[in-house]
Amino acid sequence: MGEERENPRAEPAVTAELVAAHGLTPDEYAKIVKLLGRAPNYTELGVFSVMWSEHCSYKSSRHYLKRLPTEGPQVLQGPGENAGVVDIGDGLAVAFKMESHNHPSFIEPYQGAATGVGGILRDIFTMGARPIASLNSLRFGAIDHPRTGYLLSGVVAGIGGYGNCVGVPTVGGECYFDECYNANILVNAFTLGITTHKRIFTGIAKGIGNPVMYVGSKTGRDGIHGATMASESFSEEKERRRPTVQVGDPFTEKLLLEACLELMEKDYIVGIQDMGAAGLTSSSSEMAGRGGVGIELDLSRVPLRETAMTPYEILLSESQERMLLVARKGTEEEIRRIFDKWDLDAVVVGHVTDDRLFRALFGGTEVARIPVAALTKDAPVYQRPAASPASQDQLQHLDLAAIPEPKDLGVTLKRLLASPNIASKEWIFRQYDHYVRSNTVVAPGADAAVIRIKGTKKGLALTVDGNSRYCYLDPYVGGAIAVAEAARNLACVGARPIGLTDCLNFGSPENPVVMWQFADVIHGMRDACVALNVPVVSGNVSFYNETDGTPIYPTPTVGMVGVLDKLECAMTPWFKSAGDLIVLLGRTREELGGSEYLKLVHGLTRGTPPWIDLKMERAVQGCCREAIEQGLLRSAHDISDGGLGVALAECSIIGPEKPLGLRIENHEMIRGDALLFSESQSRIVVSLAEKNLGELEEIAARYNVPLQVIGSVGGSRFTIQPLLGLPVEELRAAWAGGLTDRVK
Amino acid sequence: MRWGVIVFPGSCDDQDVFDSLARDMEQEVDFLWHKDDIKGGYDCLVLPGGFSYGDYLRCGAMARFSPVMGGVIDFARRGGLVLGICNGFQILCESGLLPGALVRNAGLKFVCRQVSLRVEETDTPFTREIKKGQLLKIPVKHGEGCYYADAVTLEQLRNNRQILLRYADAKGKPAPAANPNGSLDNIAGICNEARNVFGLMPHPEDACNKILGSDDGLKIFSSIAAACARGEARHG
Amino acid sequence: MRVKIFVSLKQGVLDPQGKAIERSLHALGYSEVHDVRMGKYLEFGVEAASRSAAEARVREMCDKLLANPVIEDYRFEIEE
Amino acid sequence: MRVKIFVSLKQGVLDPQGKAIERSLHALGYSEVHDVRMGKYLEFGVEAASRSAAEARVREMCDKLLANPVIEDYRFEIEE
Ligand SMILES: Nc1ncnc2c1ncn2[C@@H]1O[C@H](COP(=O)(O)OP(=O)(O)O)[C@@H](O)[C@H]1O
Ligand SMILES: [Mg+2]
Repeated sequence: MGEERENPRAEPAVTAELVAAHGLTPDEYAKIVKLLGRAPNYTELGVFSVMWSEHCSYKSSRHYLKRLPTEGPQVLQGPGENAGVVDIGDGLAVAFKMESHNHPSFIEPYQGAATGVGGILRDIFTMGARPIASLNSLRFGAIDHPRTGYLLSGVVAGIGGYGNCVGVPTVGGECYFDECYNANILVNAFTLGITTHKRIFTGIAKGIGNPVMYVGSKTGRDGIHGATMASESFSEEKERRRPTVQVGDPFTEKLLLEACLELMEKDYIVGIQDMGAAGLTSSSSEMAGRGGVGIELDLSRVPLRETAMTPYEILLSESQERMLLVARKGTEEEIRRIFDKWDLDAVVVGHVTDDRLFRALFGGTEVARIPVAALTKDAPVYQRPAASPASQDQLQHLDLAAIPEPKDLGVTLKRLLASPNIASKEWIFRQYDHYVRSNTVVAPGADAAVIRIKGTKKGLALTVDGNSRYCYLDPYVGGAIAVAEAARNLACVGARPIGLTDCLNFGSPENPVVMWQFADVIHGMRDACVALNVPVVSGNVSFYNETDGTPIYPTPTVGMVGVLDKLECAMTPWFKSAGDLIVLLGRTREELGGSEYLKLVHGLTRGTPPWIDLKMERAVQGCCREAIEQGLLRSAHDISDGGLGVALAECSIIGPEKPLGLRIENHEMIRGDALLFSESQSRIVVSLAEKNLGELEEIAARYNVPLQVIGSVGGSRFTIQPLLGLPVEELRAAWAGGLTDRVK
Repeated sequence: MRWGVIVFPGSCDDQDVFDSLARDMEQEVDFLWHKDDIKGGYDCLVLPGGFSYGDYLRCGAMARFSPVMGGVIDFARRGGLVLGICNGFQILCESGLLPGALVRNAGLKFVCRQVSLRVEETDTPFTREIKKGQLLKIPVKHGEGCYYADAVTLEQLRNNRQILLRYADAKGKPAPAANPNGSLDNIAGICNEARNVFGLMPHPEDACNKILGSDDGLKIFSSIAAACARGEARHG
Repeated sequence: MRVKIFVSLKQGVLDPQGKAIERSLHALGYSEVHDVRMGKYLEFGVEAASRSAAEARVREMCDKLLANPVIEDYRFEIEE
Repeated sequence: MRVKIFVSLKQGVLDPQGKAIERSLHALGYSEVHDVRMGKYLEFGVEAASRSAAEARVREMCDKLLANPVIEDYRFEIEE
């Protein structure tokens, strides 16, 4: 029983300024008044401002997101919940999702990234799934930008510091550097959890009279909606009320994780949701919205960490490591006992009502009374103006004839391998525990990570990909390639895609160019999802990513999950033995537009990105996967950033053993830099024993996939006739030091 | 034989140890909750890796005071076999069952990678099935695994041959380059004078199956099993 | 001159370490302890023409590198 | 009463954090800095009958939990 509390502070009058300070437009405010039939008080204004924010309401993106395919026989839970859930057979299911934590990570890289990981972990175990693997997708400014080293170190340490402590392995990710992120880095965190079909929970409130329980950490003034700052003036104790950066407590998260999973063994829970953005407000109103019921909260019962907190602050606090659950009446004691075992608070803070109202009391007085629908389904939806910029044609114009070929392509290859976008990411993933839970079969360093599922013969493959340069030059193609590359990475380890999640990182939706980019990226993603038969089961949109006033490149990142029916077939990208043949699946064209080569060597980000023929993409992936399942291959590596030259070099040098050279004698007759560095899509380079070539050719023919034997593995030199030849050790050194030596 | 795996609230590798013992070695294993006393007879107690109490203040500093530790200490005093892995090693040092301390990695960063370990002594229950000088491929993953002890203690460790594992290069040399955390003398694992308590930073449970890249971790677990099979009495 | 710098988390910023330490102190029977806050303690020697000169430099170091103004406060002492 | 505890690494125990900070300070041009040592700083409130009673309790807490004698030294101040 919470003690009666007085609202410690007189609430300010709701003025036009205060409304604006809460990021609500005059029209939106008018809509609020209409929905309420009266003016909102200060607390209600705060509630509306967070629930109608882009982040919670998806008001600018919802219209377009509807276009993504979300169905499939394997999909047990599509978008709309805390995470998507997909069937993987044997009565098992996986829940996964990706979340962005871009702005907090720029302000305080360690805590921003750490709490990003904490949030995505909660999204997963909220569903009843035990998190077993994480990925992260990172974008930083130019490697030599003064802040980049500090931000990179902090973000990576934060991701590791949190994930390692909770005991979830970080098995992969990606990391790119470009000026367009100088003042707006991207930190997208992905987590996958495993559960059974019988044990899937959702964020729904049902059963009139059922108790609403608050579990986990106490509430402080963490990350309270920036609006409070804007409305500081009326506050006495200013200093103490300044919204603070959220600090993560991974140990409490671990306790919360174990306590929730233990509780979920019982059938005490009706619905459960983590308190993420807009904390108590969004979790309670969203759960009520899904259940078509009302919720009454007594804020004076909420466990507090700080003194003199107002209803406004309690409702809007974003303190970490908290969950809200609706329990079956009568199970409160059992639930409290379980949380007590883990030294966590579990408090009844309200109950489910039949009036479809979101009501908050504080010390007996009602401080908020809002129809739940007004906060959820009746929130504004915009179809914002979208228009491609006049400059786009200019941007796409690239005259190859005017691009001089480098004299020494060997030197150029080394430069590319040393580019932080291509170089070894070991400096990053060494700081992540990628072994815990003892499932990691293919660790970071391959095209996709592979983990085993104990007690089955199966494996899971995970990857995250996205090339924002392509999206900038052609949003449609870039969106399609993001999905295609992720699926290709899965094919290269022998996995069949079962679903994807995404983070859509864009500039301001109020900018028509950004909305055009957004619409086209989604269009491209949709076509690729359909062609490759991969449903979107969850995702996240992050708008307002601007750097020095100009939007970042449109940056969709795609996290994709696949299944290997025979774990022992899991394939890796590096060469295994001298004498093996090297075979190229797919065809190389003169496509240097948007390539890493064009940017690094010629300082250009222009042209059209490589074209993608989704039928061919599907065929190449199918061919590779079947060859792997038949056990014909010794290695398979997808060709992406840096093209064929870089992919071949990686096959030679990225393995755990010492590098293996190669000799390439047979290839397309196009200009040398295009042959080596063109980023033509739908290509995979494989190696195999000569005796298996016939069978591979037979499979390729069946899939209608162009196949070319281009050379063979062996020796200590890396030779591509007649273009270049150098010691493979030199390539390895360039690749190994490219990032590591520059962050020291 | 019967194994007990201690579960602290922030243990992360408890399930991994359990699985490698129960699945890969078909052993009899129980979890032992940190708030309970140890009941029943056990042949070996394992303190698994993780972040027992968040590893705030110092790794293992708070775990040492959890109720179960009294039982662990008695068990060890009675000659029972105690294995501390990573955070478990840190807890054993904090609670005085092993000498020295584990401090922040010299590189200041968490380090997760495969290392090769040279087995230095084989006259212990933990290494008896392994050849002296043999190399084991087992991963490390820790932020504070740099072993420290004062000169006198270090001398005693050497004289009593308590250093069981050293980080070594591919050729088996304990070279500085092979040292992932700056440990004195490349120390990866030590035992107590009575040779029944063993702490190591690497994670044998993550190297118990070829599919995971190595099964060298089994050699340590099966040494313990063999020692117990040889009828060293239960200590319960 | 010797410099001693104390960096601690700002008022209101969650301090998981302090929280955990307080919990175990209570568990050990030291229930008289409250509001534990954990911070960093730096000590170093510095050459400077005058105490005030040193102060100015040290303040700079704190703002630039030693403390993160977003979540941390600092204070320091200088002994001749 | 308010208690302030300073825990620092024993002389001889190497202090990579202190070294790293010294390096960055030098890189930033603060070459006058030397012998940087990094330690922990704890602050809390405590109830006690007398100052000396408090001192005895705090010393106990340090010996038991807050400092590890193998690697660390500590000192503390108590303010009424
Ligand atoms: N931020 C990161 N965290 C963890 N692993 C990473 C990260 N960035 C890159 N990696 C790993 O480095 C390897 C190379 O990454 P990448 O070049 O993106 O591969 P690909 O181009 O095949 O997708 C992958 O195994 C990836 O998992
Ligand atoms: Mg990639």
